Amino acid sequence: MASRFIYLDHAATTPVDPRVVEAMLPYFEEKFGNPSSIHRAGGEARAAVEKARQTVAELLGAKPSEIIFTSCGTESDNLALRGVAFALKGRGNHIITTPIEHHAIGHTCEQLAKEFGMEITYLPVDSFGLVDPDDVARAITERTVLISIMYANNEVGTIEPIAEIGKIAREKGILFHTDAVQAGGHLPLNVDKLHVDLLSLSGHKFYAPKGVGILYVREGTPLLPIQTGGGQERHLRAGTENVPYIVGLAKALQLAYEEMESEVARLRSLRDRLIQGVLERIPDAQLTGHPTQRLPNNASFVFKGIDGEAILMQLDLAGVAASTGSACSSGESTPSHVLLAMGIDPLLARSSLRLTLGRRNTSEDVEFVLAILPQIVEKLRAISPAYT
Amino acid sequence: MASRFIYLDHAATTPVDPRVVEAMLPYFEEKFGNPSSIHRAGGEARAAVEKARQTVAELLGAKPSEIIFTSCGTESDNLALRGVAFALKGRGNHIITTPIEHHAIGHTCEQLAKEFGMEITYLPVDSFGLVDPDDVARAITERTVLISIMYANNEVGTIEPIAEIGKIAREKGILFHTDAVQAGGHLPLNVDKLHVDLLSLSGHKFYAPKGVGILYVREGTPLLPIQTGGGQERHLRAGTENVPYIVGLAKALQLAYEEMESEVARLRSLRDRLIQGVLERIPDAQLTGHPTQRLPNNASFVFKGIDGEAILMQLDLAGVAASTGSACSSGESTPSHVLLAMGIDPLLARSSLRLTLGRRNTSEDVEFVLAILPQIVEKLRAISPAYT
Amino acid sequence: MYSNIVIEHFTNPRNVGVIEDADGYGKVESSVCGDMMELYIKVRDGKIVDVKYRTFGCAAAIASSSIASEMIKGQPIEVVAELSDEKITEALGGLPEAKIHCSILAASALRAALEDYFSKHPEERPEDF
Amino acid sequence: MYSNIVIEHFTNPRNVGVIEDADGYGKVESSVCGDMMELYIKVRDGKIVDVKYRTFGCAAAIASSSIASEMIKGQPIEVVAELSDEKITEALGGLPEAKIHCSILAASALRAALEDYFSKHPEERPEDF
Ligand SMILES: Cc1ncc(COP(=O)(O)O)c(C=O)c1O
Ligand SMILES: Cc1ncc(COP(=O)(O)O)c(C=O)c1O
Repeated sequence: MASRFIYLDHAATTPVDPRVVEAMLPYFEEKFGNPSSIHRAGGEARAAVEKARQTVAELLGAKPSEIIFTSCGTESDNLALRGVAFALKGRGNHIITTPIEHHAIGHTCEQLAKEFGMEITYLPVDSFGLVDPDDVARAITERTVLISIMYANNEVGTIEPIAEIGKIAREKGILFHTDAVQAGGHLPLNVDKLHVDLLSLSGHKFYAPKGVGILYVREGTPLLPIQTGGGQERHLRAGTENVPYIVGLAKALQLAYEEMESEVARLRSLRDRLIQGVLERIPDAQLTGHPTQRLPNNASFVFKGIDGEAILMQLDLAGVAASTGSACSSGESTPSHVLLAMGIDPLLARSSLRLTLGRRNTSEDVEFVLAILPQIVEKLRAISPAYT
Repeated sequence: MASRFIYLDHAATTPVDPRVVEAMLPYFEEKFGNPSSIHRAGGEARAAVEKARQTVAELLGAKPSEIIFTSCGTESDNLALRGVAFALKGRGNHIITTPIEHHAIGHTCEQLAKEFGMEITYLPVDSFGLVDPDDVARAITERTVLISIMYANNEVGTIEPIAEIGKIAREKGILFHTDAVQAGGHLPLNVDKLHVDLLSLSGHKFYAPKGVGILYVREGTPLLPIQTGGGQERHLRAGTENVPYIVGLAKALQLAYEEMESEVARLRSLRDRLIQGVLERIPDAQLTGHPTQRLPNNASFVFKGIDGEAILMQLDLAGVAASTGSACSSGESTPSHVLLAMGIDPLLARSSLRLTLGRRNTSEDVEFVLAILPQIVEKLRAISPAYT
Repeated sequence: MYSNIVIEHFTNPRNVGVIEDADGYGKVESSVCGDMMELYIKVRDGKIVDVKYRTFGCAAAIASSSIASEMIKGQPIEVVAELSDEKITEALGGLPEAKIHCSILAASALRAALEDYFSKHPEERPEDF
Repeated sequence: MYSNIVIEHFTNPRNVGVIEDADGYGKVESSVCGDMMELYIKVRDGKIVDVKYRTFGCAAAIASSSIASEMIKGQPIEVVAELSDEKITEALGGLPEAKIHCSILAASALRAALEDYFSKHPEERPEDF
């Protein structure tokens, strides 16, 4: 086994930043109170949670009361969709979304349709994975209660025109949610500039731990809680608050904002070198997603005639951690729903590889991948009956 | 402010055990992979999660595939109730529960009734808070899909006859859930001996962090997932796994089991001393809950004529952290639904105080409380028009 | 959760007790939470010369009655008649939202005691009371 | 996720290639995932004297075909005709459940190649094939 370890799967998850770990540590053994307790140990925990909420609110340009802490991006997405669908079931039953959403949206829409009578419109996307805002406008009906369109795609990195769509939604008076999980730490998240009513984030995509998320809920947005119990999170998300992770999440988001400008520039240049190198050195390689309107850290490809998982395994053996697309569907053998929606042939879609850069990556990492990937692809193609 | 700190609110939450923190730490910065990723960093995280699942399963006498990790006790309760109610909505719409459940059950039942057409039967409890198994049998109708009765009450500590109720449920072929959140670490949890189909636990009640829970789901139990997305937790609970907390939870449960016998004996003797001392030294003090069939760490009282929160604040100023009942309803001014259901007069119910012991407590702590509590009660009664 | 002023008044409530031969007496109960307060005043030459109370309630309720008692003691009755719950809350350095009703309770108890007094001394009732 | 044997065969697949003048040829495609495998055999005196294949698929698919090629090379054809996907999986030291279909694919490719051979040499077909 290689002792080298080059992690190029930051879209799947990121390591927790040491500064975030440090911020969390006091809240395990020492300041361990339950924020709902009214004694001082509780008050201390409550103060930490509310300070974190304040920090997050400022970064998003929101009010503290509009920030709901959840247990992950998936929960945020579920709360947005189910919460609005159930709250407005008297008014309508139609949701507009896209076929390239994360399963946290896609499978939730499917269940809402199958079990709860919702009707879902999946807007088309072009070959880059882009949604046309005009299609959004056209899809709205009298029974539409929610539009949910992701900010940036987790597989191919394409960035959607959220602000434009948000304006349309606002004009038509339809609630608008965006799954901004992949945008967190990479793109500006001002909720007013984006014209969103609901926005999901997940800590572990920007160097906070797995298991904590945010749902921004604009004041006045009708939302039926989907996890009921104690009155936490303004009765919208019951359950004793995960104080350490909430503190860590706020710290991580703050760090991401402080470092965003320089880090995005650095990642973008590594990404461009990676893309350019791959396309130059590997025949029949094709970039997936938009060439420029894409996440600064995402380089994703298809390599005709071979299997993405086989490439990934070879990279892994060489000490490089990559993905075929999304982590959740790793191990699934069906081709990516995202690539299919973009019009990519199913066989070609099976050859996908996603490399997503992060804070610890250097240009040496990129050069190493560029040195080994061509051979890996060549070798696999040599044994493939599907490459001709 | 007192520099003394005696924490007597372990039913609200516990500090994380240092051994648990140590077990979790490697999974933040170092072994940070997403368990769904198929490269080695992912495999390492997957192995940690599955090892934790194995540990928990063994302790509960369950199969690993029957253990679902959740984000808290509240989520476990919600998944059990909503999951069964939605999965069996074609078969029936009736749930049997008690009026002394935690809000995670109570408010969920209320929402299921109000928004989703469920019918709820609340069984009576006696003056100790005990449910009569015969009442359970009598309440079952053709449309009953689930019985949910807590293992031990969080306010007064009364332990319900779960195994007996479980037998009845089994005989009648009705699914049986128990909220065992307060039992975790204190009572045996063998799911076969308890005859339960679903069982909820929450890490932060037994020295794991806040924000991680377990739902045991017996094989074959119909359950519609309420948080959909990636295929995690056998498609029953989507969302990237909180690897550090899952590892910590398993560690904490294991430690609790290893130390249960001696620790329960120790707590019980501290508790009995506390109860005896309070009843001896304070006039018109009354124990709430069952005198013997109660959690080993729970001592709860009502003190005629004064307000529980005022007692709590006085204790807090003296460096003792206590509660009026449940943490979630602290700050609520309505009297406890648990005490009311036990037939306690609303005014008397307002004077409740809950002291819950834990690992760090000593007999000195108990003596200190016994030294100051009588004066506090006396002083508050002196200024109260309601004590005569 | 509570300001230092609240904590201080809660720990050392001023003017606790009853006045056997009070000139005015008021007793109120909160419908919100069952809090109970009774307040006694002694009036001499248009001034509150003594005040006592007893309170059943949380720290905020006790502190509200204590600070209210201090705010009225020695004051002319027309001034006292204008004491609002907002002023009590303010004097306490604020209260948590869920506890605002405690200062309202104190203001109501005072109002009830004044009402009792004015009913016996209608000539002293301020125009807008 | 994968056993060391899988990794080893995936890293160094044996017998890769095509046999231009093969005695038997089989090509199969998985309906589960689109995996594709083609397999060539050369038979002399009732024995598999040479085998080659090409595989489009994941690590498990490649390793399955590689180990299958080793398991049949040099073996009497009646023995080879009995090679099941279970035996391939076993020889690989097991496969993740989601990847069991890969060993099935390899077994199917072999079966198709044998079928092709037996159709040209019906006298060699074992009774139960
Ligand atoms: C776009 C998108 N949405 C939602 C999620 C789900 O977030 P989480 O893993 O925190 O549940 C992810 C990542 O897994 C994602 O990439
Ligand atoms: C009996 C009971 N059920 C459920 C819960 C909720 O657990 P959590 O705080 O992890 O959401 C608690 C504690 O808060 C409890 O005591």
